[in-house]
Amino acid sequence: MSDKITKEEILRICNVQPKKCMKCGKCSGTCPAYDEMDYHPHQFVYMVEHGQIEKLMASQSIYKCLSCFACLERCPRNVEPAKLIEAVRLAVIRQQGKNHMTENDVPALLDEELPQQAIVSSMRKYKK
Amino acid sequence: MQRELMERIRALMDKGVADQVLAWKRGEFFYDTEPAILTKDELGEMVYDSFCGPNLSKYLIKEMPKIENKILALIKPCDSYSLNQLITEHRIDRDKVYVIGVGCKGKIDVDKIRAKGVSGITGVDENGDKITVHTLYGDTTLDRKDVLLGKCLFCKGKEHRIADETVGESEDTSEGSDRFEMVKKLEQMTPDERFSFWRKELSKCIRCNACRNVCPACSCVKCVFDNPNTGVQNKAAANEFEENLFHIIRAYHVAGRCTDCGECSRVCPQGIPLHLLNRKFISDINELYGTYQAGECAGQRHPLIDYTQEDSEPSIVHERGNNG
Amino acid sequence: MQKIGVFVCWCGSNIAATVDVKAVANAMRSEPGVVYSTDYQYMCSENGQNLIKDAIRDYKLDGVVVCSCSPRMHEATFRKTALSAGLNPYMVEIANIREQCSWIHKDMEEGTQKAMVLARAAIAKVKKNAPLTAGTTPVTKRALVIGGGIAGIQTALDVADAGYEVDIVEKSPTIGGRMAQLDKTFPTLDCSACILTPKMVEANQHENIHLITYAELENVSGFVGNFTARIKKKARYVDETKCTGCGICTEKCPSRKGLNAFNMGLNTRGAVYIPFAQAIPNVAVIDTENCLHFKTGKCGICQKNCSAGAINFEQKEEILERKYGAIIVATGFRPIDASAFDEYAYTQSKDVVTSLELERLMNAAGPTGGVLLRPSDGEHPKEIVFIQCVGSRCSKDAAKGKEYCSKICCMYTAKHAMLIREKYPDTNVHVFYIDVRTPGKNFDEFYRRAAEQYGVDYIKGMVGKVSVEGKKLHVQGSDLISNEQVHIDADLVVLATAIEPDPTARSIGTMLTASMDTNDFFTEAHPKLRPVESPTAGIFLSGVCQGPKDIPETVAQAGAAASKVIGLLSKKELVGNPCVAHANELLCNGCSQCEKVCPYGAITYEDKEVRGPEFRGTKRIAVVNEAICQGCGACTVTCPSTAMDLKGFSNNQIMEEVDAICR
Amino acid sequence: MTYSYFPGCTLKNKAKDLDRYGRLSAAALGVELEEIEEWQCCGAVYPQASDEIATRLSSVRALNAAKEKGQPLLTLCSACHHVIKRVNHDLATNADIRTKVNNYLELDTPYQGETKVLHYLEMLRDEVGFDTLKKAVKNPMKGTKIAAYYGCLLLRPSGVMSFDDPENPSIIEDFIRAIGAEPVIYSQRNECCGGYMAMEDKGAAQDRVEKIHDSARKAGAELIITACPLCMYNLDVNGKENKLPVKYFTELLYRALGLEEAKDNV
Amino acid sequence: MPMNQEWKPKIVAFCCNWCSYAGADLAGSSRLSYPADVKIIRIPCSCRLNPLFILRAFQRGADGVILCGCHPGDCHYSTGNYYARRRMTALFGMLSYLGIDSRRTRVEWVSAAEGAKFAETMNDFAKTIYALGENVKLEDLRCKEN
Repeated sequence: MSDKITKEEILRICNVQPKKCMKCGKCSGTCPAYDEMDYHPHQFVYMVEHGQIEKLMASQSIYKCLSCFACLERCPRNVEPAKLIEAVRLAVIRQQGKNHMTENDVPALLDEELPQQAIVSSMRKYKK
Repeated sequence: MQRELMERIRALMDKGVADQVLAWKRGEFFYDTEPAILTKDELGEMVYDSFCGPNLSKYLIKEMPKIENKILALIKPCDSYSLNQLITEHRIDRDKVYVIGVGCKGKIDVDKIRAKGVSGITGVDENGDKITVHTLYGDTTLDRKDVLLGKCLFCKGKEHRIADETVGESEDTSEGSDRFEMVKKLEQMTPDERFSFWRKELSKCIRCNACRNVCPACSCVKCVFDNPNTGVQNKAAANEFEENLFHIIRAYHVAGRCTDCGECSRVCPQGIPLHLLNRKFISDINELYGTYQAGECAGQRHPLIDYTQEDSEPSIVHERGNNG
Repeated sequence: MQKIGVFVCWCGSNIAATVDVKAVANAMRSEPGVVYSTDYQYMCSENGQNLIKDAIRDYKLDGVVVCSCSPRMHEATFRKTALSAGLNPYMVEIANIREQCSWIHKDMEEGTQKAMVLARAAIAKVKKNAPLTAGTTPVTKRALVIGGGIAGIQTALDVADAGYEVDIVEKSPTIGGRMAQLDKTFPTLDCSACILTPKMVEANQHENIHLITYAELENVSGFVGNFTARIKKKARYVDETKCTGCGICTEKCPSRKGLNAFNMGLNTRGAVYIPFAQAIPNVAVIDTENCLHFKTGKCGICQKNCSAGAINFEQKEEILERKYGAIIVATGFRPIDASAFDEYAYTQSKDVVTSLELERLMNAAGPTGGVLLRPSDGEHPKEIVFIQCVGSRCSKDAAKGKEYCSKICCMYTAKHAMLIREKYPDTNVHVFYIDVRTPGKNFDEFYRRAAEQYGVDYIKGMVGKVSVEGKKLHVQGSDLISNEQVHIDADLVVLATAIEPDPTARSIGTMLTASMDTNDFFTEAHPKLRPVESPTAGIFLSGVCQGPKDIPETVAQAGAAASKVIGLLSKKELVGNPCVAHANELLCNGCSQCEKVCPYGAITYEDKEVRGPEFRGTKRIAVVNEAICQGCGACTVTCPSTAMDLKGFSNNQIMEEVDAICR
Repeated sequence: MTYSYFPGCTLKNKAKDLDRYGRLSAAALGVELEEIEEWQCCGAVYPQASDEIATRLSSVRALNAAKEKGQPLLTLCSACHHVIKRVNHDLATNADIRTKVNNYLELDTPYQGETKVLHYLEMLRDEVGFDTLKKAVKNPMKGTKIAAYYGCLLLRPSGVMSFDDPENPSIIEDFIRAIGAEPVIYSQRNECCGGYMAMEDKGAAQDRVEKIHDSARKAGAELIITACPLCMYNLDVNGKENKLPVKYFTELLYRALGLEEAKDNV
Repeated sequence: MPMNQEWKPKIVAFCCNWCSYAGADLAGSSRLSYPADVKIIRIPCSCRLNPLFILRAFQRGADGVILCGCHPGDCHYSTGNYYARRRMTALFGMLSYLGIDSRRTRVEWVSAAEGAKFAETMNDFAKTIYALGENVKLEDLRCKEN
């Protein structure tokens, strides 16, 4: 990573205020992808606030979030952790050569029934 | 009409209904009329013709403490609104006035005749829609509607809103005009344009107080502008507060009470369209709080001393207004 | 020429840190009319006040300007200072250079400049001040308490013991309120009913207390010392004077559809019912929505069975109109509706209950006779999960919930957990919490006992979702300490729902013109120094209507409110506010516009002989009743001739302030 | 009532059934669906980042097309509905996004979120009415126990979607009742199926799908219905042997309305 | 409008004693800052605000005038703010008609508990006035042209 991504950059992308968090953990309590994640939703909020962006960018969690918005819906303080996770993911894939998935990866993952939606969304989520 | 009216007044006086009448009498020129309190003996001085523009209602206030029996008052349809408003405000005791609603088909503005290049006027004869102006240099015929007073073009209708009896026929001379047209035009200007419009108009003012003196709503026992203790009047008079803001304060003081009788503009020697200030208030009140006509009947509560819980917020001014 | 003295307070460093107080005092010295100007560390101290007194005497001051904290703090103090030095107290003006200057500005130059402008405005105003003398009004020696819970009862008892008559208006058929519904109280675990009912009885039997139950406040007019309240007493359809409370009607009633509100709707009751065994008054009431007589015109079984002849289907509501010197608000609270938090499945399973419902499930007089059973199938729950902060501590922009901490939940949950573990040692209890807040005497010890001695499993984290899976409630939450998602198959889930002011509070606040915050809690006159008074004179606050509180705090506040009420009622007469409207009879047109906007009906008209330069003779003029006028000033603005003016806030005074600020 | 209909990419391809049954049923119910001309794929995921403008444009084009016709925009695919509804909300409430999008699109009149976005189910509920639908049903599915699967996209975030109660929805259950079947309430109906992981991490998706089938089956369901092609795929392909059958709700609607027989009779 | 570097606006805030004046005190004790250009005049109720005071302020060179009162329904005197609301609406309409930009006049309802709202309101109003720059002098209305 040539240019260090700052906390400010992440917050600019997603327009979230992690300071509103009261550290109740409800986001992680509700997350359906919790077990697949190395850093959990509440940790994203904490770590962004504390500038630990690099760890998060290197984390697999950003590809495990299902964008199901359960954390965002149920957060009592409207912190919107899902947006933070997406912002970190974007910060990664916006960098040169950091696509998580490209068109070339798709055929191997295809099966007969896979709907377009799945392919399109993967490109949108994981590629610059 | 004048004779019929005079006979009726005399008959009422003979019956003892009243012993004086508030009417018009001739001024210096034939087209000048002025308010007058006349006894039976003085009735001969009374006139009633197309130059009887002045609104007489206000002159009753001064008479109230003096009247023991009743006074007759000649009230045109438009003046009846002012009379009602003054009754609402307890300035005129209804029981002391016998109101004769006099018919009106619009009054003539001599300045408009002059503006048509007619000079040396010695008299006017009316004939339906036309008038014949006699001058030192011969006669000229004009359309009556072209020389009506500005306020008659926005006539409120031929009904008397208050009268014990009526004499003569009336006509609505408004011809469907929109009295808020000019207000709307001003509202559409930019703030700077409006500012210079008013600056130009109001800078003509010579502070002669004619508008205040004629206004039926301006009838305070003592006007704030004459009262050094109010803080409105300022010790150093020239260019000071009451001078600068005279017309605005006056307009605010009569807001909600102004019947839009148009007298202020009629009497202004400088031709300032003062009624446009009053009409702005009326137009806003109508739009925000529902149509309201001051003086439509006695005993009304005007919108600025009333409220509803759902009233719009003052920010509506900005939301609706044009700020360039 | 007037002689004005200016006194600039440092307020320690509160003002002096951002305002150059010496510069302000020096600058004011050269203002026209100022003959003395000085600064001092604490003007409100005795030395400071003496400084003012000495200056008034030495310089024969006829006006005083104190540049200090808000007039809401010390205006009264400095007025008294002036009075004791022989100056009319209303010749004092305060320039607020602390709250509205030094505390909000950081730059010394900026703060100093602004302080000077504010001081000049106060000087300009004080020059137009006139000595004022307050009128007096008598005090009605009777108090009204709104709400018959523990707060209202305690206030009423204390006021009544001091010898004043008190009426309690209670909207439900009995007094007792929320405390009557509780099983045990923390941290002592006394039985709630055992300590409350003696007080209920005492209130009922007190010669100075009059209970008006099943009644609502309709309207309040008047002002401190002289309120008039209209109270609507709803029809019970049972004659209170005849009913003996035997309860036969309640047993015979064939309708069983009404939900038992006392048991939080967990069971049903008859259409004619007595809310609970110790209800006061112990009189039945008919719920017309479920009564067969009212629905079909038939039935009447209760009437036939009432040997006292107390059932009266024809009873009508009654309107009482009474006068009071003071009003105490004790409207209390209710738990918020938990259905908004349906991720916890409150509407989806009977076995998800609120804490108040749990109180009833554990209470001997409750629907299960005090045995803890699942509402769905009546089985003993073996795994119980408590979820804290449900609807409390939510952010303003969140879709639901309250911003405040409800304060009592941590402690009652510890109580519940402890009682359950004691009674049913084979039941596991888990508590999901964000923080455990236990400030209070013996509170933390109590919570630690729950965790250490009773083995309650406290999990730091929140529950994300409760799923109904067959007979089990699957609880999925996070444990922030172990950084794991935890899954518990529970039999019962208890929600520590936030509390909110009773929904009637808002309309009562409007009736009393007592200010409320955005959560509908009543605002106190000063958060620290006047916590039991509303800013509206004569209105006092007791209990949770002012903010979340536990029972001891409520009782303490109830007593404090009572002592304030006693202080008011014991006065022979009240010194009024001299800042009232006054009509100049020479200028008045008698137009009646002012009368129309007066909220108190303080303006009347009379025909009066006046002799002025403009008018001599008899004239209709406005007259202000100074005892009724509260000094809002609405009339002054409607008056086109400025005949109507407000003392203390006159046209001239405010104009001078405007001029000084815009100079 | 005529709607501007946005089918979306999947409905033209793998989810043809969802589309076809939806159109035929709408026609039978007297609802006209006018397919938006030259619609472009909505992008399948809502761009949560506030600085993503380009990914919002195709939605705005569709929304503006509906606005120009003065019609509400109707969607059938949950993902399209989610994306278009949220982008519409952005255009109505976020001045920054609105300005940037409009600067880019250079429309005759700027688009400011005027179009009403409705899901097919909302159309059934609010325009047709479930009572009317019930009367139109020719083949009531008596006795069939059906589990509604909402997933995430229709419900959340509820503040923007305002589709139904996010924690205890009822619209699909009401639909199930209207076609004469019996709805089954189960806890996982509004929990994510992990569809977005279906390509990359089958294992993770399978765990969740399993949980959903389990929960529905234990509650007594015989069938799961959904409005989302991705959920459909995931629930079906990633389910284990004892999985429940999964159908699009439109297919059931089509059959209940008796359109199958009608076709056969022609 | 020429913007002078040194120019500081004159902003007059009329505050009801029962709500917004206390709200301003709360803003102060919470140390929530707003520009020093805002000067507060205490009035017993928003209904005490005579339009003459506002005209006077503008004539004396004020750049903005704001009235803060109790929220509708919460007036200490029951109805005062309802009358104030109508009066100010009428007056602001007239001032705008005369060419005073309507952003220079404002009414906000701020309770005693809303210290933060008070500070926010004043910051926002001051920002608006700074953006508008120096006001026209209402006194020019009667001065001869030039």
